[in-house]
Amino acid sequence: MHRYKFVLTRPLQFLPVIFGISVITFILVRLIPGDPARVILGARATPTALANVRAQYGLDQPLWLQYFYFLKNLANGEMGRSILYKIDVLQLILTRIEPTTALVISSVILSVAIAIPVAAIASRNSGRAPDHAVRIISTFGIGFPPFWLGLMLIILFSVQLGVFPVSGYGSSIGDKLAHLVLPSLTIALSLSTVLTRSLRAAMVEALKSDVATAARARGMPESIVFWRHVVPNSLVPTINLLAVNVGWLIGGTVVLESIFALPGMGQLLVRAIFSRDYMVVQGVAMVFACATVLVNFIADIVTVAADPRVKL
Amino acid sequence: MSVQAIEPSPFSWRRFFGKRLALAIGGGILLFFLLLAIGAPLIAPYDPILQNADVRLQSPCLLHPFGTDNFGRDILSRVIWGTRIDLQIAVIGVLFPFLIGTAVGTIAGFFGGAVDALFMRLVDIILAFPFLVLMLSIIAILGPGLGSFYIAMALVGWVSYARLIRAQMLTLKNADYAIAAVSLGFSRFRIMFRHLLPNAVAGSIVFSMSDATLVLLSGAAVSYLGLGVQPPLAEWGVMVAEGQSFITTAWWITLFPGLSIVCLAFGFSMLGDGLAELLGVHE
Amino acid sequence: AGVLTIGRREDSTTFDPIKTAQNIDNWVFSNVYDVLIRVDKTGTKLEPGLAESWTVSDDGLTYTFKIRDAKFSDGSPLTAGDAAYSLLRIRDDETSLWSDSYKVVDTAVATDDRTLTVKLKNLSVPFLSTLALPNASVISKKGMEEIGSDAYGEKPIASGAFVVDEWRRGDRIILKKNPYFWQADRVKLDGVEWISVPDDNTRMLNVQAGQLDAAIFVPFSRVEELKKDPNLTVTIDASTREDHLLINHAHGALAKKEVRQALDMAIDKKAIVDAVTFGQGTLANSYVPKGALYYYADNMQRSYDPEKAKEMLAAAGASGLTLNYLIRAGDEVDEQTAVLVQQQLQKAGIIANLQKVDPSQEWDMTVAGDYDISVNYWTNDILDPDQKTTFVLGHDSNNNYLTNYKNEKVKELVAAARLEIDPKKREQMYVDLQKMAKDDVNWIDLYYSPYINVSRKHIENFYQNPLGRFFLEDTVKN
Amino acid sequence: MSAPVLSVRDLTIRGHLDTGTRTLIDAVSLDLGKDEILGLVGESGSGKSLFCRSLVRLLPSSLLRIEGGSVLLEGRDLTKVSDAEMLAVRGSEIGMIFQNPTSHLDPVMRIGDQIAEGIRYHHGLNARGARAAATEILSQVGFPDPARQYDSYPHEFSGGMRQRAMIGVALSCNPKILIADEPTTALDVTIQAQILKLLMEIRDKRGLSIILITHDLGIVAQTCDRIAVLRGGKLLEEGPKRAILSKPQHPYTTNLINSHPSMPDSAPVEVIKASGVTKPLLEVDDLNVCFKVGGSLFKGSGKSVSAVSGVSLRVMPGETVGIVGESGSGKSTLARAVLGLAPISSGHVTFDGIDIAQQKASGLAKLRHETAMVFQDPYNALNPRLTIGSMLGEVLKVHGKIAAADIPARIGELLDLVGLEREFANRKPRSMSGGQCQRAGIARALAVDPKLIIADECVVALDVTIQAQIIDLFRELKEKMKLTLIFIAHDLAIVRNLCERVVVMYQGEIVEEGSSEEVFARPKHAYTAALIAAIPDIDPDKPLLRAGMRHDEPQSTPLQPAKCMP
Ligand SMILES: Nc1ncnc2c1ncn2[C@@H]1O[C@H](COP(=O)(O)OP(=O)(O)OP(=O)(O)O)[C@@H](O)[C@H]1O
Ligand SMILES: Nc1ncnc2c1ncn2[C@@H]1O[C@H](COP(=O)(O)OP(=O)(O)OP(=O)(O)O)[C@@H](O)[C@H]1O
Ligand SMILES: [Mg+2]
Ligand SMILES: [Mg+2]
Repeated sequence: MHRYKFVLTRPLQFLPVIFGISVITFILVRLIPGDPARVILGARATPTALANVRAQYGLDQPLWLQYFYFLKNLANGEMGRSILYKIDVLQLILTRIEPTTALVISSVILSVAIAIPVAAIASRNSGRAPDHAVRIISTFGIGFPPFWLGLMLIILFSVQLGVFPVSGYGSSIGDKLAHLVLPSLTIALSLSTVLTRSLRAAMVEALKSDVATAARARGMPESIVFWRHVVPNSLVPTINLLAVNVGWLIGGTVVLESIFALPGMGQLLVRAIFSRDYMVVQGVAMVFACATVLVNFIADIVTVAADPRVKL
Repeated sequence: MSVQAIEPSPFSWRRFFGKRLALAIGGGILLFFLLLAIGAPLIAPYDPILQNADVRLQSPCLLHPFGTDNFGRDILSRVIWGTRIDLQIAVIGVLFPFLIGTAVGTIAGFFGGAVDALFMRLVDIILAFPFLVLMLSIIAILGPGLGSFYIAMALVGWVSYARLIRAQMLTLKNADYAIAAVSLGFSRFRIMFRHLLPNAVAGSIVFSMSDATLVLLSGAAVSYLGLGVQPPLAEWGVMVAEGQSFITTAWWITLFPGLSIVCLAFGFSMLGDGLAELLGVHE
Repeated sequence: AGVLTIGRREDSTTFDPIKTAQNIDNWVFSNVYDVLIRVDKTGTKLEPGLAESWTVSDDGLTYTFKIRDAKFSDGSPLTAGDAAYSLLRIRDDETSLWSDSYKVVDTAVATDDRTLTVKLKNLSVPFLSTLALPNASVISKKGMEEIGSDAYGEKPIASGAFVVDEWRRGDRIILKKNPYFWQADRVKLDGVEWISVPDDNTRMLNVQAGQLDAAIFVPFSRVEELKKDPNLTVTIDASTREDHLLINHAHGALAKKEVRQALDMAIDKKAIVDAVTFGQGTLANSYVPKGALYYYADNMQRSYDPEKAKEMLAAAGASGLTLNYLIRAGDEVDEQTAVLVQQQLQKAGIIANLQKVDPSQEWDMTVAGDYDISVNYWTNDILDPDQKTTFVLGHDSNNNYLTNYKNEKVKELVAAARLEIDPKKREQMYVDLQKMAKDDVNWIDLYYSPYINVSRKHIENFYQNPLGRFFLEDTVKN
Repeated sequence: MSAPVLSVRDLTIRGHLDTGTRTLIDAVSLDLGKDEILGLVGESGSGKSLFCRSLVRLLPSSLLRIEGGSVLLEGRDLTKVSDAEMLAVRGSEIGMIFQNPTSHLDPVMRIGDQIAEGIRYHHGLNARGARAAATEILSQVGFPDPARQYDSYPHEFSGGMRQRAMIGVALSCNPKILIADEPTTALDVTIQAQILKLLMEIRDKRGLSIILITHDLGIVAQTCDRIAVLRGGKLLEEGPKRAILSKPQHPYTTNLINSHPSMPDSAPVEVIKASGVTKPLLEVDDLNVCFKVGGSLFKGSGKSVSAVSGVSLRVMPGETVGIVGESGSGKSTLARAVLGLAPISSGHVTFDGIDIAQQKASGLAKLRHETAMVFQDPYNALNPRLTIGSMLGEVLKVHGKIAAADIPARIGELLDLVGLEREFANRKPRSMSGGQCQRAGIARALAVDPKLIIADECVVALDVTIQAQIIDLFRELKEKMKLTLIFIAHDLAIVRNLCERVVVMYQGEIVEEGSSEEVFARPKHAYTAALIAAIPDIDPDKPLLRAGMRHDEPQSTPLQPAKCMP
């Protein structure tokens, strides 16, 4: 399988990306005015207490030295210690990875599950009422602020109808899934519109394509033409779009995590930024970066699997 | 070549607009908002920041068609004045990324090689960089407000344009007319910007329309985190975010600015669709 | 019986009491740890905690505590040695954020298993109050030495009503009843879950939908609506929270007392109480919270008079005053106050430029004196007014709560009040301080606001004392 | 003619377009006999494809509708039967082969599965049975290792093999009628010959009736039994092949026949003997061009393709040299390397005495000033956003050979020269036909006022009649302006018509070189001989494919591991 050789070589290219991100995050968070020591000490801060905290976390060291320690830690698989939570950053992050990951994955699954049939209906009725309806709804759907939409869904499904939990994450698998429905639906309502538009366009194109004509010319009924030829050929461009969007999503779940009280990394990140918990910000940024890179990597693999012509 | 009779067909609106329908709707909506923005001082019935303790949380009525907020400010007037800021957000939030991305994409795509590799690594980094960290950091460094928001958008947003343009340039630079231009002894600058760029840019223009929606929504998300425009300015995202506390008691505070975002986004999307058809761009 | 679920904004950060100074942590500590001396439900009296009783030597320097027969949550006995260890730890440990407050302790010795003797370096009347601080909770010496402070901070060995069963970071803290608690028969709940639900709306909706038993931090704007819901009880408990407008005395015309007085008159606090707190707050007339120890109810309150303010400004040569008003981003109440105050000041001819920055930067700028006015609030940690008075008026290291307020007479009085043993005289000193502060306008007192919590109807006895302590040992879930 | 298997009566198709209603097929009546190959010829846009697609009711757009006439297949009128019935007709009664196999084969489905799909659906075979049947078909259409090639994807094959696969797909359900829509236009002559041969074999073996669409009369002459000529949606004439070719009724048909390039031209190319001039204008010496393929930043050595290897060539001033060879033989690369548009791996190019490799700056400047190129694809070679006038103006301005004030006049002259109306100065390429675009491209080359023009397959995309016009134009210009011309084509017939000297390339090397007459009369190299033999002659009595047929094609993309300099 020589086409999959990039699976072995590609990870090497990740290193400079991750390194670049570590440098930028490091500099960026330290450019932010504000002092973590003061944040955790609050109004009762006294100079000795401040100095103590700064010394404990090495914040009194010169910047380059701090970065050096950061890299050194990283090489040992450590990410330092949270100033706010007083524990190891990696340990802290590990407790928060699951909800975010679950949210992203469930949203993607839901979005795709919505987008494919909807795009199918629209493209197969291209230019007719269902198509126009889908296009208009999806064009409108893009504009809703997610935090507003999320709240509306809670009011409707949880408070009025009582079918899904209002917020939180739950402990058993079933419980977690129930908790994920509304937040993923909120994301899916906007993500699926983006996917639908792209898929619809690709499908309309593919339905008119020579491939479809050729299949019809050998007497294939429309359903086979569609599901065996049009769909596989329309997926490839959408995979890329999906990857880009998932990349955005990974770092952008914070608003929904907050609305739905999901104990994920987005919330952790925002609180860490607001309290200048440098190590946590760096750690989360690294995890997000790695996740994004991983998503793109997976997208590449899927693309290669879905389209035998692609070589990477 | 082929000689065929063309019979005139009866007039129909459908045919008149034809493919331009989306363009017309989108353009119409944007024009409407633009007029609102320009005419805000004339159209808005009240001062958007004037508080009136007597009419706090007034539901929509004749005097206040969109109701009032918890300070007794007129929502309609705030929505109308908000148009100015939100249009500006959409336009500036897209314009700078567009310009930067186009320049970078053109150069990277045209020259290829080391320049390209360098830029593309940068693109990789920015794509993998958590947007929120950047956005919040920039806002924290420069203070909340539109300036920081634009800078953050520009720092991140150019990547999409650069990628689009670069991909176009990579194919276009091998197009026969590009090679023809080289063989005619045209300068690189001329080839890049006069011959290739105009042909490469259509996709980006179409994308910029959906990008405008993304920018609006990013602005709203930033407002949700409390880092939107400085009060007491009226901006839709901030209005929706602030009105959240009243969502069960005074729905009108969030509904109208929320709908305005949706409508503006709809306008941009339609315009994007229209442009795509006009410029022959496939998503 | 049953497990009480409570929604709050943020998750805790640690269970190691000396490492935090945040309410979010302290409010959970108080039901996990126990302290030597407690503050009662009304927030006005000290009452025995792990210390059954205590005596103070005549010079006021030696305190002798009789430690109750109690056990830690791991079943090991709690001794005077543990109490001494805890006190020295908060004073000496380098990770302690509170060492300054306990520097007054000279020695703390367990004379025997049940007797703790504390010697102070110098007289300090508020000392007993500081022992009620949740951060001074008694920890197990043996436990701490065995498992280390990190593990302790995750799952402490404590002696309070509940023990930490599980901590799902970012999500919830699950507490279960502590069978070894010395008042175990008082505890009716099987357990408590503190659940973080950052969004105010979602938190309220959770209670409305019956998925949480209770939620704290009810936004002012929601009180009336929630009160109407027959399934809910809205609890409004007196607090020690006081919101005030900081004034940077070091900036230009603000150094003049008359200008500050004019500013005070230009602000319509009643309007703020109405519009921002939806009538839940009450006008503040002193830096000491209403109902707290030594609060002076008859303190002067300048009436709202923008015209007079304008005149005074003109007289002080400060017409057309332009002020930089710093706001903390993300705090809805702060922002709303700012919007109101801005318009009010305008009526008195003062231009306030709002500058919104992120919370920790706001703090930084305030500390750096990079502001003219800014809204802030304070909640008391301890019963005694000395702590706040020292911070606000006492000229200690923080420039009088960053206002750069200077008044030598006030400074001396603050120091003297700390040493006055006679409660009557002491009260008079604090009344004087409140009058002087008001006259000087060290800052502008805006309003006092209560703790507002909501619970389902079947929850009883869910309340806080003014220092914020929840009495979950009394709470009943039917 | 035996009883027709398919007969079309007064078929009329109209398009209801934005611009109005157009009649695209105008009352066409045709019969297709059993075992017969019917050739349908006509220029681009004449309605050939539309006609065929209408037979199976697969019109390209819902705006086009069959609005009259009938298509009778075994007594049923296909324009009337139900959609379900039509499904059974498509594939199992009428099979279709399309012009462009690359776009008609599903790129993400295995070749074999595409054949098996129809078999399973129409014959209800199970997966195993369909696979066996499909493998059998693959071997019938000439796949050397069908069992293995069943699992390959279309892009893994060359154009010729793809067309075979396409034929396999069309045959999968054993149809009685095969419609082949320009099945060889995208292919090289040699491969074209193989495909045509295959079609005829299949016809013989299976007793098929075939409608073969083409715009090349040569193909018709070689393969068909009857000919129908279509123009502007109307059937101009129809009849047995020989009758039509020898006695065309319609002037358009006559014109078509006369402009066929395989017609020996009346005026033989006169060879201008290099009288006095001894210095060649262009000298190519042992030129190598390699392309790196694959490889990336992190793995150093990818493979190298040697596109041009060891080519030496001299072109005298005023000479016209033709370069021929199949696709991928390195013709374009050579042209580009000569013009400094492709990097040279080794060797020398000397233009008018200046070695370009050595004096890069001045050499290139001189090249750009004195040479010009005309491209294959007339549309893609013109910037779609510039009008012809501004395009020409820009060239004139940049070259600065004439004063700015004279530019408009010069533009007019150039348009006159290539036979375009002056009003074309204000047109954009999109509003022009292929032939007009190609003229504009030539005008652009002339604007440089070059000594040397390299025309790279500049007539391939055009209709025969227009091809002939362009060739005439070149001939005229060459004489008028004393141009040196390098004319690249894979069509030998055109080169023979225009050039005095011809160079034959095969896999990056020159395999034969000499005067046109000489090479065509007595090809020395086997490859040249095969090329010549593969040209379909318009004379039906000069049969196609005298040379031996190979089933396997020459490997057209030589992937040689780093044979060239790094
Ligand atoms: N989808 C369509 N919509 C509108 N008009 C069309 C469409 N397809 C074809 N036509 C028109 O129908 C006419 C005949 O087209 P057709 O494709 O049959 O030509 P052709 O003879 O096959 O040409 P070529 O040799 O280029 O393949 C042309 O004038 C073309 O413009
Ligand atoms: N940029 C390139 N990178 C890699 N390989 C190339 C490149 N350009 C051409 N080649 C290869 O060089 C060989 C010669 O190509 P060239 O285009 O010169 O052939 P040609 O004779 O002009 O063919 P055609 O008749 O199809 O135009 C081919 O195998 C081609 O794949
Ligand atoms: Mg055709
Ligand atoms: Mg070529």
